[in-house]
Amino acid sequence: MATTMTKGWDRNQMAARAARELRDGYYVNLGIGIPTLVANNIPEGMTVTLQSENGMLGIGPFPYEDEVDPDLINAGKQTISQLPSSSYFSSADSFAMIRGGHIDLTVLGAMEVSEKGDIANWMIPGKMIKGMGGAMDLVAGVKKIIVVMEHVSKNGDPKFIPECTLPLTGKNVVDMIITDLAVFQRPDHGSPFKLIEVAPGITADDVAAKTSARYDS
Amino acid sequence: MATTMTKGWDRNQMAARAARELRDGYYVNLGIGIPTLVANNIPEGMTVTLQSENGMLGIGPFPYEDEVDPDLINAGKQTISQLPSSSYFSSADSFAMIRGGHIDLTVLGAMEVSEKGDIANWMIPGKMIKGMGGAMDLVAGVKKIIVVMEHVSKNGDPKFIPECTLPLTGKNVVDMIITDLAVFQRPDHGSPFKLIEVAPGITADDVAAKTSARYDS
Amino acid sequence: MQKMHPSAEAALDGLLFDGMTICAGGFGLCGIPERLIQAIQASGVKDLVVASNNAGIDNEGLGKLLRTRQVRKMISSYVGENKEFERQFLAGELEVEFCPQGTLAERMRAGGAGIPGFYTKTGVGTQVAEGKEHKEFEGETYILERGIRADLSIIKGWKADEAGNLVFRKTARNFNQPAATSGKVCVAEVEEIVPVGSLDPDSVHLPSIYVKRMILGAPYEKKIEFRTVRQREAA
Amino acid sequence: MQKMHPSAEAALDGLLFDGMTICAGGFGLCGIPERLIQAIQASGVKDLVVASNNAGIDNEGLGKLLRTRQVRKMISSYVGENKEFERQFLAGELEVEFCPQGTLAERMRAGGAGIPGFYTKTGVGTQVAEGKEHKEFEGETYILERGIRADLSIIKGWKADEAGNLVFRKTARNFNQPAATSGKVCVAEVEEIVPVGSLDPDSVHLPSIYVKRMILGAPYEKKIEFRTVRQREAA
Repeated sequence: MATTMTKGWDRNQMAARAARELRDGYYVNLGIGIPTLVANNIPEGMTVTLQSENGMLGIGPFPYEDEVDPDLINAGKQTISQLPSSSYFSSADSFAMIRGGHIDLTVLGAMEVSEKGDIANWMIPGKMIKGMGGAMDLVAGVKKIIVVMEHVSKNGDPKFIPECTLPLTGKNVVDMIITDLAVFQRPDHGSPFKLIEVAPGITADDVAAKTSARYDS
Repeated sequence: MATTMTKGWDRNQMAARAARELRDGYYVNLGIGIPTLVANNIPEGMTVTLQSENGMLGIGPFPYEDEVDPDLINAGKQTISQLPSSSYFSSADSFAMIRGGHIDLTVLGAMEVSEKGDIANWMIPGKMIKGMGGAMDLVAGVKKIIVVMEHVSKNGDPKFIPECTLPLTGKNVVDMIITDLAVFQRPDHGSPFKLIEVAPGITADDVAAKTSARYDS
Repeated sequence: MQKMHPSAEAALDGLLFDGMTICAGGFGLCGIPERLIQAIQASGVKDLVVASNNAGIDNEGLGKLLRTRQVRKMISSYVGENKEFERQFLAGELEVEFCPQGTLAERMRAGGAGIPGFYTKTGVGTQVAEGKEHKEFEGETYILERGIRADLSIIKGWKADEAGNLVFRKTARNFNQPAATSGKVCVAEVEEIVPVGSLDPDSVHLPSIYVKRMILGAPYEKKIEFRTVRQREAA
Repeated sequence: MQKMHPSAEAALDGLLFDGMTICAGGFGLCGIPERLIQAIQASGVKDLVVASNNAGIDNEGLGKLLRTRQVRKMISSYVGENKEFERQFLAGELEVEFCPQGTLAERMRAGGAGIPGFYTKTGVGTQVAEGKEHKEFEGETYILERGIRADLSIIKGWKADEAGNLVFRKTARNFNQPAATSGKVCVAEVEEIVPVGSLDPDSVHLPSIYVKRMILGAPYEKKIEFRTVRQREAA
């Protein structure tokens, strides 16, 4: 094994792995950070429509310098472009779409995920609280929730753990976890997660050593 | 007094009396029957916008023969026309407008009104029930509710009565009653109705003789 | 992802089952999904629960499904102008849940928006409130109404692009928009299919996410219930 | 009925009072009613409760009202990128009710639609659910959220006709539409006033009934929070 391989997937490879969950015709909401990179990994010939929760379906690429439009931003407040198939609507209509279960898939970052599928990604007590934005609505409403995150924190602590220690964003909502080391999945919200894949150069034992959550292997 | 006067107001005069409650800038919903005639009595120079609960603001007059459009009907399913200031919206948005208290005034017919402001106008037990349509939403949501009705039924029975005998459309909702004989009003929903006007040739005693409801005179 | 289907039958393929709940757009005969109703009639599916503001008129619109006795229950606000409906209703052969028009529209929207229940003042103190939870907010009484989540939505639009973005025309929008959102699957029939990019993204009434399958239903006859006109004054 | 006013001050005349609740449109700095915010700042009205998805950034948008300490409480989903906010919040000088973005948008819509409360799954099992009524529907748990009815709505539109029909542009629509409906009075600022008849009745985003007063706010500078671009490939 090459030494670079033992590090597992990089950010773009994690996004590419998440992109393998896309299906033709899917409507998808992508969170900020690594999830955004999923947009660059949509398989050729597949129609995937990206939703922006401020009120848009059909997010295009970042605009060229001379196309920048202050009235056209994504949920991360970045300037974007529109596509011929785009549509705009209010934030109330946008979250009716999200809450109503019309979005097929969301890919989100997380600080912690519990073995029961709880997710914490909006607040660290004692630090300045910025707010949850649309994250609680997304995890409560979207059909399939994929978390993409580093397997361990900067301190080396596991992030896939028995119980979240941080305030929750949603309880029992996560369907799949993609880290730099492995992929966990569960068929429904009553089942435990199962290790279904490890990154090249990573063994199941490597994963187990860095995970405190219980999961089927 | 001329004999024609002793009959009180005719349908158009009742509508004209209701029209005196209009104010510049009002948004108004008119029921079927006599209330529809209010539209012909909007004072010159006053801007009054008519709402149709199926999903339109700015109802125009009936169309000319060559303008008839099956996609353009009012809540009574009659063909109508649009105005330059018209807008269309869904029935959900239309009733959000009604329920949310954005309509200033509605003029409705009734079978019975009680002295407490209850109204019955949608159903007669034992007869075929057609349904309440938007009437319950209108009486629950519109700021001011005016009932226009004949003072007595075809049998000569009072229609402004102590308690409604028919199933209610709304409880304690009516603000003003205009009949062919008189006008009753109350300043708020905790107050009794007061006789504020009689039709030409009609006396307060005439009204009292044909009314079983209690009211201030 | 091909949303266009060659016929109403094809568009409904695999979606129909006995006892299912269907939300239908339309107000009176204005903006009704008539091709889809016809195909549902032809399919023979039965014991339907249909949420629709009206029940059509004799052999027009949902009246077709009533005539063939495929409907077990209607959820409607107004069902006049329909003799066969009246006959079945009075004979106890058809169940009817009367629902105020605005409450019905909101129940469809709520169902589509992930809201299982909401409070409204509409119907308080009337038969409509019987058996429903009452709750006070700021001293006023409201009743709890339930969102409607249907197995299938059938709607009629004016134009749709190939991606499924859809616009309605004038008062034919009515219940079509909330009905579209309330179904697990929404099938739309439209008068015209336009290329992607033809519709103004700011003016789409129903974003493509809601339209899972669609058909070109044209040409439409568009019946009128009450034709009312005025005369031109002589010049 | 003249809805047009010569200035933001004139349009707000008689509407402001200490302790009032204001719903404001906008998302980040996109589509914010900046002229009206400025006039509210100049008025000196204080102890405001402001429902707005964000709280502006330092001295931009609602950040102006924070700097002058006119806001007692914010109801928002995300308040990052704002140093003065952070200072006041951490010092306990500013009350904040965090509300999930979709719940906030729906609370505004509900308040405007006569719905005092609705159930949602959003926030169940989190801090957001604490102290709120929980209820089961079909075996799933939901929480009761309250409609917001404000004393005043301030919004920013793109074009309005003289009757008050209004359209938004692209993602600047955002919270402006629900915010407009939630206020007892809505005041709108727009980039362009067009004659009645210029807007397509099928494409009006906010019917005139909601816009009680309006001003022409142009010219707008339209600040961008995160300017992200791609490069053209060399020909």
